Amino acid sequence: MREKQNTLKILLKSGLLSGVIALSVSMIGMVGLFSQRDMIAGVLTLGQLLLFASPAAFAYLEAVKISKDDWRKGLLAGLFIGVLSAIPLIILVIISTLVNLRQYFVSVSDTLIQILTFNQDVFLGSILLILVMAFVGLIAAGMRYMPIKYRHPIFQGLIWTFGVSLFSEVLSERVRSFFGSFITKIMFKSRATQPLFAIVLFVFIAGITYWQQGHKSSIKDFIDNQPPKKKRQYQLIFLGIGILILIILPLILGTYLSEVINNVGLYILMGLGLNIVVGFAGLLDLGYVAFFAIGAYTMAVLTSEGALGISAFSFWAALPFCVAASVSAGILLGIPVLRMRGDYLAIVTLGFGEIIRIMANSDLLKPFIGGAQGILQIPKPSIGNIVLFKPGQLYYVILIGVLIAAYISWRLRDSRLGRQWMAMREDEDVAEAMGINLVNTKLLAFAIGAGFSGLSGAIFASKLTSIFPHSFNLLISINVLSLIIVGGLGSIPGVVVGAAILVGLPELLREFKEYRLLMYGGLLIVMMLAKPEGFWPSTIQKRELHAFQESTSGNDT
Amino acid sequence: MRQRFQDIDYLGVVLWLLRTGIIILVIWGSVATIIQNPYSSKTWMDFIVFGVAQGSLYALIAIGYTLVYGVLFMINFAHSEFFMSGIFTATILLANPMKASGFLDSHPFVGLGLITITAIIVSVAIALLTERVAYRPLRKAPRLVPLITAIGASFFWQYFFRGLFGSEVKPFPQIEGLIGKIPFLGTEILINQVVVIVVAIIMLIGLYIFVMKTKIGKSIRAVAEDKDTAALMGIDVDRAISITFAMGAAMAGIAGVLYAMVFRQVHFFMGFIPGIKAFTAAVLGGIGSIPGAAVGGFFLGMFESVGPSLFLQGLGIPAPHQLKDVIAFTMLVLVLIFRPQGILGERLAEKKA
Amino acid sequence: MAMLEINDIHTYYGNIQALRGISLKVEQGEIVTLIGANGAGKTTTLRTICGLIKPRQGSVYLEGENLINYKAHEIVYKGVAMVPEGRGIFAKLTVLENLEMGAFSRTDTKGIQDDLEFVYELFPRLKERRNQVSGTLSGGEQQMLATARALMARPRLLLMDEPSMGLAPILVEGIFETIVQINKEGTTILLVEQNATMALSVAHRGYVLQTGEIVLQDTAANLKQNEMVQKAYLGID
Amino acid sequence: MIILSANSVIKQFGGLVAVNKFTFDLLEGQIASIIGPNGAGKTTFFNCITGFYKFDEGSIIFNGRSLEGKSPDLITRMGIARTYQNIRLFPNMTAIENILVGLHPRLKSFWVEAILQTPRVRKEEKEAEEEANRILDFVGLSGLGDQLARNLPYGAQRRLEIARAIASNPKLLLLDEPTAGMNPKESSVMMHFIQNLRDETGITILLIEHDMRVVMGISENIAVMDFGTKIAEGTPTEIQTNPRVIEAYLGRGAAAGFNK
Amino acid sequence: MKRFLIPIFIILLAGLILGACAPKYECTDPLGCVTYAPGEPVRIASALVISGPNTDLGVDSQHGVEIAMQFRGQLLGHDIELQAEDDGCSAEGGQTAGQKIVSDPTIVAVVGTSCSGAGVPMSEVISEAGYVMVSPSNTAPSLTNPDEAWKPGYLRTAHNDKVQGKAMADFAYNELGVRKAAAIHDGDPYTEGLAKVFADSFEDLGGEIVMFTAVNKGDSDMRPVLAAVAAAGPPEFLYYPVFTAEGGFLTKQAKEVAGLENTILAAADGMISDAAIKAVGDAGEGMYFSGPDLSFSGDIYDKFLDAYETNYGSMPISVFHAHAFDAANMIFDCIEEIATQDKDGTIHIGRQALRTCLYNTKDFQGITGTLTCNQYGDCADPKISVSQLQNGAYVRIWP
Repeated sequence: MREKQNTLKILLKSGLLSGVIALSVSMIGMVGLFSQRDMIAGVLTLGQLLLFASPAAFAYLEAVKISKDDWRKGLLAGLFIGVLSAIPLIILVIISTLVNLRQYFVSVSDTLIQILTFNQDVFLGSILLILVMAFVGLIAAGMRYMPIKYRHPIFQGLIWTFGVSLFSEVLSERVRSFFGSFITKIMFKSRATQPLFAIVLFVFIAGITYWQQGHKSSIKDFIDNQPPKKKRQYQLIFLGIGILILIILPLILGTYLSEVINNVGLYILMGLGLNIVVGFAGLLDLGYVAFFAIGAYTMAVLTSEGALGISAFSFWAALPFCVAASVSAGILLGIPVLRMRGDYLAIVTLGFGEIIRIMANSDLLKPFIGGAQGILQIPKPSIGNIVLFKPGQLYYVILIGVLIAAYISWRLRDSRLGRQWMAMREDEDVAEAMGINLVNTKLLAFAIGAGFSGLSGAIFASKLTSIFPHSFNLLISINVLSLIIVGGLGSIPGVVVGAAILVGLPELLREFKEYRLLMYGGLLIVMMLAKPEGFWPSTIQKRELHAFQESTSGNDT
Repeated sequence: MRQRFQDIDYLGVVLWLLRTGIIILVIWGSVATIIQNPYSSKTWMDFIVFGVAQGSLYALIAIGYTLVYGVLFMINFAHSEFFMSGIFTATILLANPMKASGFLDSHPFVGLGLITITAIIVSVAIALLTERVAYRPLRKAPRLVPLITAIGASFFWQYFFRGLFGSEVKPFPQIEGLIGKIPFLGTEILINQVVVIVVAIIMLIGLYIFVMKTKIGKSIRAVAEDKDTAALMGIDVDRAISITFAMGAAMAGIAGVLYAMVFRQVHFFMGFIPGIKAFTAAVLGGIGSIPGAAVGGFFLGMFESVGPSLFLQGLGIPAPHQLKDVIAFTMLVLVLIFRPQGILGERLAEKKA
Repeated sequence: MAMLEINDIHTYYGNIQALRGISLKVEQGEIVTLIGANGAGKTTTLRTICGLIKPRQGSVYLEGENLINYKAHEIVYKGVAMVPEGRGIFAKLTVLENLEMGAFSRTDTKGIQDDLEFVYELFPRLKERRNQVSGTLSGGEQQMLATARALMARPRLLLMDEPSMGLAPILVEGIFETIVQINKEGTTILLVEQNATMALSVAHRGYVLQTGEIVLQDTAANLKQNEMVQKAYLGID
Repeated sequence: MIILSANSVIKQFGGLVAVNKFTFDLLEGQIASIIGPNGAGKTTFFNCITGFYKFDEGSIIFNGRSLEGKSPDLITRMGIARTYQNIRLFPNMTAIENILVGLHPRLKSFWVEAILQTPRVRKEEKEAEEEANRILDFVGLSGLGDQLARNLPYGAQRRLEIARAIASNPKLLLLDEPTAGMNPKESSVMMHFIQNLRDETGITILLIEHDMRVVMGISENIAVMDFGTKIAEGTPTEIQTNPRVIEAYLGRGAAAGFNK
Repeated sequence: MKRFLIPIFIILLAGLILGACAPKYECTDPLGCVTYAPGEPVRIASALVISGPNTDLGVDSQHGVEIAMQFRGQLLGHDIELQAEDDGCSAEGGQTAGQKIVSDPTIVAVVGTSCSGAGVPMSEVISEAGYVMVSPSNTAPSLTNPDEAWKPGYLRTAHNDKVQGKAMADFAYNELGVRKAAAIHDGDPYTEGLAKVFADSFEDLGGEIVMFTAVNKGDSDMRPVLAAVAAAGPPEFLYYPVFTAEGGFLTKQAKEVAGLENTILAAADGMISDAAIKAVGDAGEGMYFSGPDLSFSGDIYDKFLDAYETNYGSMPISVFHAHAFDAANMIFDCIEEIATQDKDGTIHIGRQALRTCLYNTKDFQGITGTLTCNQYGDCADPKISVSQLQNGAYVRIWP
């Protein structure tokens, strides 16, 4: 720190910042909408949680900066931040009584004002708001002065309780199917947790966490301490358990969650492919959806029983053609872009993706692939006489696809070709001077990547039984790219983690509706700031990040 | 034998075929169109004017991409949202209330000035905030990381403004004095298109002079080349980068006003497509180069406007205008095959070893 | 008061410690040279002084003012200029623009003009090529430009990092002549050089760095006679 | 026997003639140097040999085959390897991985085999690893195989770059300022290393170098370039006394100082 | 990781023990039954587009369902609960929403989807699981064509596109007397289908389609395509059944392109909304809009509008709120008709019985007209009207 900064100034800044965030959350309508959504029935709504999140977070963070012994100062800071956070909201409330703000800001409705003033008049409501915010700030700051022994269990308990409440819709469905509606009613009410259940859950989790602190030894330590031979045995056992879980997963998850897992699986498949192109070979591809589309359309044309389909092929017979079509497209795209670098490549591939989508949607190709009306009546895959109709059945097709793709990725990464890609990614010119044929190496990356995507697209078409051009928009490319980076570029398990976070999570949070993409965007930023290397980074990504830290560490004194 | 096969430049052959193929198609289509002669020369002139007007918008937005790319070597995906945020806010908070109160009709140019200033302020504020929060902490991170935060920021701002002002298409009032047409080279062009073209050209030239001649402009160029050395000259690198973002965003803000003037409606999603087009234009012209962005923008506008009618109509393709983006992107590929660095970009290829 | 005084600097790259407690002093009007093997920490020392890297521990005083809390661009305003390793010219800017950037921290138009004349006098080649894009200059000219650019800040303390690196022998002599001349004009110089022979022939005093520590310090004349220095850095067996 | 023969090579950038009718022959097993002021076209000539630049006129014959129009990877596989003026390792790969990339032209396995993990692939990979370690030992970096290239000390990076270059089993090795940034002691170690390398492997070596002690110490033939043209060629002694060279490049003081 | 696993395990275990005493029922319906114990609400689902660019369409319909529930109050002594899902207006969105719905055995029927593209895969899921769905706004012909996408269990209260396109052609040819027309679509399946049907019908009537072309969603500069249209004819009549954003651009710019000054402009129900009136501004004055007959009348509709205004603070934006209201009521009627009730108030609803009942709907008095379903689920009373924008308001002028 340069000079000793005025603490008050900092607090003022973060207090107001917190207030502005709370104000923004309110003004864009999140508070209003989510106040209809109970977290704990009758006690806490999601809207309230959102409103209080920013003062709580800021109060806690500011308190962390203040020394541990100075707890009075810390609590005061929390209080101060809480009060400051309320001020922008109160200004909003006062203005809204004078002007009809709703004609400008659609979300500043009467409901919102009522929420902010706790259904009281402006004066009383404002005072209440200040008090509540101050209380929230105080408690949050107070958390910091609690010994970690207690703080940790409380955090765990809160995370679990809020988590269960947030996902209560999906969870209650599962609970119902396993244990019947009686239990469900005890635990959940509509889409919220029952207050009693929330308390029990909190106490339970906090208790377990507290108890666990005394018993640090984990399974991993236990295995590590075994002699090598036994260690191998245990590893095999765990591998076996893992495979078993993968096999019975649809039974545990039920229809809807299997459907979600299937969607995640298709993205994993695409992610594995793009991971080869971007993660291994370092070729930034923003038009990756094109190959997905080509795989899907090939499947559709070959198998559809409708007017446009050839219909002579079964799903399995068509599959190789789909992959082959995508691979050829990958090579065809690869050739003109071979000499382009970095961002030139990015925009050209983006263009390619758009070209494919527009062509699919165009009147020009309508006689062949249906134009805007898409292709219908694509049969689902079948084995013998069993049509794999249910998500829980299709799951296995996707699982096998993912496993094969992951295996190929893994083998290639550690092979001579993998080294070629890595070298090319590090320094294209030098790689060429090492005798690496850039043309072949790049085309192979494009082709294999496209192949996985085509496979994914083929399954997608068959799963959906009908495809339309607008399913193949730029957003998919962006999504796949984001997920491999969030998971950790170049990392195979990272693709799975990334897909789970960026595809699975939003799917489960469907009820956030139009705020889904806002939160998605915010999440991308936060995740990249917090974990620029991704959630499960590959070795090389760790190394690169290490270089990044080395180069920046100088400035963070 | 193997040796001999290796000696053949397959790649060259394929690229040659591709180039030739596209060029033959273009020429064939154009000749066929010209023979069919479906349009009068006036219509062709119209196409060109439409293309130039649209192109100047692309150029103004492309400046932002190119400036930021020149300095940080990152694709600022959120730039399209800088474009949207300014005019969207100004329309809701200023233009429509002013229209309703009659102020805009009585003082059209004062009103337009206020709208422009508001749009610029909001665009710049959003840009600076984005830079500070989402890009600055990651300046030395691997390159794809800020790309992802930029995508995140783009989504965030889109839906933030949607939440703030709603998802409806909002009208932008017609400005008195900018209605009507004036004769030009045998055709008539809309006054607002003239304004767009003139303003865009003035802004582009002004910006170019600013960057090339002023001390701040030169310091930005210095930062673009080498941040550490620039700091050793006494240049505040963070500030220079902020200024770069602010300049780009200001251009986007102005582009937003021009867009609204011409198309007279705004929407939270309005930035997306112009953003992608402008980015394409920036690359087409040679990313990092200001004149390149301008040239790329005008070229792209022309391709989109003239292309479908000239190249495709003669080939008997149904609904050719649906394929204008195909033309735009194909042209991009074609240009980049000939000149991998874009029309006015610096030669990267020879620098490599 | 010494022009520059560094006390017990510890600098890290990530977790790798590059400097382990460097202390040195440069008096007003001196040429002081730092010599040492590759990776000894010479460049790191210079980068720490001019603020490009912040040390974990230690202080840097410029005429009694602690520089540690200033950012690199602020330190320039205190009168420190650097000629970076590998010259670091702005290749796309013209020679004149490069020089203008050197004077970025100054606002006295008249003074800048005078100094421009001065550096043109020092390096007539630059005057001939002032409107040429500097990337097209030859290596020697680029080194001239980098030096001239640093002078444009009218620094009280000039840090030079390997000015002779990668230059043809014929140019090396010229560079060192210039260094002496600049010093005569009143600029204090801290010089990092591989070419210890030349460096010690122009410097007043010198420090020898080894793996982040100063192992030897003396007057240049004495260092030239030092057996270890002769063996390790002067190539005399 | 002449292994590399450049004949009137011309390379232009726009209006600038970087290499102007440069003619130069290199004997097999020789250590030769190209010296000259900065910007004289030395590195450009290297880039012409290795295929990064397509030269405009003239011819370069290597081992009886023309290099004209060949791509860099092909030229490497024909037996020319190089290092760079400012070290260009793969910084985020380990030393061993760097050498394994260098070994690339000598490996045969096809990527499909890698997926299937055929015995051939396994055997080849194992041998490659052994060979890489052998090369690492040879250049004196034993035990540093798992270090990231970026974290190696400067001198070790230079050596690793040479190790990576010789991994492809080249007949001709081009070294671009291998002692740049080294002090006299380090330079002389590097000089002996280069000499050793040639003596043990018989590789022909062509250097670009500014350190006259090194150049004069190990070169058997020296070409001097200025403004893209060859102004002199000969043994070290001839070069040192050549007035044109002294005027254009060495300078009087320096010329007198080498023989200390 | 382990920290998370242990609590999950314990919770599951506790649940298993507690849940051992779940009750069982008997049912003879081939597709199974839904049973609601006393006090349990009857659950229906909606799968409409409530996010993304077409939000207005779906939210409006969802409100229609909600008002239907409000009017009905209770079904056989049970409350009605709505599970609102989002079809995302896309095939994958429809499939996922469908799977989510069928994973909940307490849901008896579905109102949805908004978009035809979502309806195709969703109808498949719903059909396979034995549920039943009634769409308020799917208009694609393929959905009720058994040779194409129709699946048992799919019905709709919306009109088939064939009807609207034909009606518009009829209006243009016979009513306005134009002989040269052009049509523009934006690549949306709905738009494309409608434009195509219009063009075909217009030609069948003897008119000339001078140009059938398309723009892209998200385009703003429509002048080139309009200039091309002008040069091709210029047509007397220009039909572009697109949505608000593109429609706004087309309308305003058509007035600025030489040659189209006198062309009659027309759009479809995608542009019948307040936002669209604002978007087209003065340029839209006098243009025509085809759409389902908006002149719903009767007490119910007045009550409906009152409730709508009270509940949501505005009038409905798009037209399909009424179709959704009717769809929900059809379902409610059938439930009341076929459900069997135990003495304690428990009701059982046979899924096949419910389907059969819905397909047999005859002369159902809804606010969109008198609905009679055919065997493939087309229930709409196909009344299409054309309105004109006069002084910033839609005025019905035909028939």
